[in-house]
Amino acid sequence: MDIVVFFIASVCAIASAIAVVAQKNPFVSALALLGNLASLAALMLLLEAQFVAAAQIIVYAGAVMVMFLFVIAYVGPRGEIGPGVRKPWLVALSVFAALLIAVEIVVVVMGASLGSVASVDANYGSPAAIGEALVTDYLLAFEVVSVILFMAAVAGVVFGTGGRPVRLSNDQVLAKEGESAVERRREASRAALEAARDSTTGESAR
Amino acid sequence: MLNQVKGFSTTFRHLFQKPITQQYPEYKRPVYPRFRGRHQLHRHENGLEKCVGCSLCAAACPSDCIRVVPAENTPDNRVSAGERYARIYEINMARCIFCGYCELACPFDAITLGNDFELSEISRDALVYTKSMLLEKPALRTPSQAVDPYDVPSQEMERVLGMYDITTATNPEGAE
Amino acid sequence: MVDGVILTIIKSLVLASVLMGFFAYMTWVERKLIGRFQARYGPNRVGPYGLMQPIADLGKMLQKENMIPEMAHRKLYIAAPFIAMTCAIGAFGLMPFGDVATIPGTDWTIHLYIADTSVSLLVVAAIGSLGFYGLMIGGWASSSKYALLGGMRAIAQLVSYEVAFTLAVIGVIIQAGSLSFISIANAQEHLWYIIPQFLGFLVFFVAAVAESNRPPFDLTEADGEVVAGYHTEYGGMRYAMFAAAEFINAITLSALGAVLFLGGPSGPFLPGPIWMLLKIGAFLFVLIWIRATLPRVRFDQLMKIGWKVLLPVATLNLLLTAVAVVYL
Amino acid sequence: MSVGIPMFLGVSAILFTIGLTGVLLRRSPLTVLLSLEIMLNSVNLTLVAFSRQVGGSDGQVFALVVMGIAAAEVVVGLGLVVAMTRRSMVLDTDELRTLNG
Repeated sequence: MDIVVFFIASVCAIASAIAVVAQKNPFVSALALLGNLASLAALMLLLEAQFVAAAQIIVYAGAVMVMFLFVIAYVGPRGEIGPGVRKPWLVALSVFAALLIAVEIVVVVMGASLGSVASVDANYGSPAAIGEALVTDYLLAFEVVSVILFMAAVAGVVFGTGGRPVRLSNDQVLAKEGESAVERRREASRAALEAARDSTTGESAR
Repeated sequence: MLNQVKGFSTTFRHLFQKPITQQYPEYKRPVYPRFRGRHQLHRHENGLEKCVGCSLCAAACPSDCIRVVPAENTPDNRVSAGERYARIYEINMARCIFCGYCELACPFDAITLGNDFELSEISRDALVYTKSMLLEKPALRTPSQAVDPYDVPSQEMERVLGMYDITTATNPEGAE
Repeated sequence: MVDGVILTIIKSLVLASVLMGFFAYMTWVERKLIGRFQARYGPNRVGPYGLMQPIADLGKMLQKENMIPEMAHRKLYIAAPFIAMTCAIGAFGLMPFGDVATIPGTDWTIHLYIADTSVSLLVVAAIGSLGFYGLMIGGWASSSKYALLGGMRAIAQLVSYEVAFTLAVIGVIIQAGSLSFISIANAQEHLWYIIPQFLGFLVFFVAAVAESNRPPFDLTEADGEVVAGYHTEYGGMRYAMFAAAEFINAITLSALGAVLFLGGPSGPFLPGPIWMLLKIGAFLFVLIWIRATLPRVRFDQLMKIGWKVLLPVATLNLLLTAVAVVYL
Repeated sequence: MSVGIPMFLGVSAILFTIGLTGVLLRRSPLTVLLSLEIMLNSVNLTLVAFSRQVGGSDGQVFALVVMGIAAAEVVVGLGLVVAMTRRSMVLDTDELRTLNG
């Protein structure tokens, strides 16, 4: 029973991970990652970590991936960029480096004698056990994570709301920079528009 | 906050009140006297059609749903009282907006809008009414219309008319 | 799996079919009740008292054309209603309808719940949050700006209210000291949590109304407005599945409210499942009552209520509960 | 338990490699972030597996902390993507070389 579940879940996890990396459309990639998360949660259940598995689904699937999909939908087709033209040796090098790290991990892990698996009671992996560890031994880590999350939230708001350059009306520009500035601005915006048009037609031609 | 509570109590009271819905196909509310429904073409008393095929109704129609093709009256085939008659007279009821402009435009009072409003069909073609259909008295599709609703002032009608200070000639039989 | 694999499968099937039937007739009850709330009759044409209305609706939906927009992402477009539906039914699966029952005439005992783990509540929350993807995928895959914006609006609403919802539930968890539905229900044997957790209950209820997209928070659907939400491009059975998922979510949240605040399947005289159904029915009645009474909120009001009212109140409730549990 | 801990570690290593390849090869910042998530998740699996091996809840606590940090990382990353979109910059990690903001 366990081995069957493990096999199915791990195959799903690996297949969906490959789909995440290979898909051109980021929306589909994100959905594939969702499948990956679900398979990993199943694997964690096999390791008797119910709380972490449930937290994995709630935190990742319920919050992080929703945010991802939200941004992907916001960005729209501009986010769709394939791997592009790469120098072959660069691709080879990347894959080689990745494989090297994988081999290293496997060697280290297999080389270390793991010994027998500890026997655990029914309380293992329960919310109570984890909660206790979280607010006693790892209180500092817990607090630091909360501070980091808070900072990230502030950063997200700053990035998300700021950034759009303030547009001055022509009168304001006149008062500030004089007559010629308006012309200059008009010229610049026209040039930007041309450039944008060129780039979009170029994109579709490709 | 109190207003919300009031609202909730109002809706809750309605739960025990008898619904005021009028069940349509069983109960038919009489329409107002000037209600504009299905068209009707009229004849003179000697049987000749009033319509002379002048196409003024078609010209007045904002939704362009009337089609008139006139033809000359001949001595052995006299259809209308005038020089010409409408060889084809069609109204597309699917397009008609029942504005009554045709009625206003007609110089001979040949077309009027009646009170029948139950015009649904299951095909669009059936909604193109031909001259013969328009010349007939509209079929009384519902038993309640066997009594002409305009001769019988219902309570509702009396109330509405009363608002405008109009007294109706009450039906001698007082049927309803 | 408390009862073995085969029995669990049977129980799941029974629960799913009962749930679908319950849902179908709740739509009838809802329309009938809203009619009476507004001094109308509601459906009364199909069968006696309109009782065949849900079946007629199903027949109508099945006959409709299954259209797929040309630019749509076909696979995801087709999958989205199924995702919504699966998550809605799946989340209901963990609801307890009692503890152990003996089948009359025999000495077989069965558990009146499909599964109970130490993290049941989290699992329900997890499956419920997976249901969001049905909406988001449906909106995105339609390749229509109305559907996409509707999907994003729906997600923004659900995520905002999820926070207050979870915080309100945590108050109950702290008091009961468990995430398992059975233990939470058992902990309320003497006093329903609606009394000590009244503040939490209010937040829970408002957030649940918003989570299940019911009026006055039904901005995602907004049937009075010109364009519908994420399901603008859906029709026929696919649309029906979205609608069903939404209603089943409302039933699930009612069941959750019944377990967390009204003592779940416990009650005098009557057996557990009946009490559970009664409590769910009470929740649904109030939901329908609210629908018949309150006007829809605006989107900015929705966000304001979620973040500036519910969240602080839920946090206050949590704080009070924690203090009470530690010092009393 | 019939499935050995090393098998979990093997799956985790494969996932890590796939994620790493994605980070190295993809150009879209969104996909890079997604690949990063795969890597973080594979590490989570390792932590949980080791936790099961040792029999304590420490590894699971680590996994939870990693999840929290991952959420923070995604917020900042996506915030950057949104900021770039609002400034109508190209969403291509190869093009974004100058730190001009």
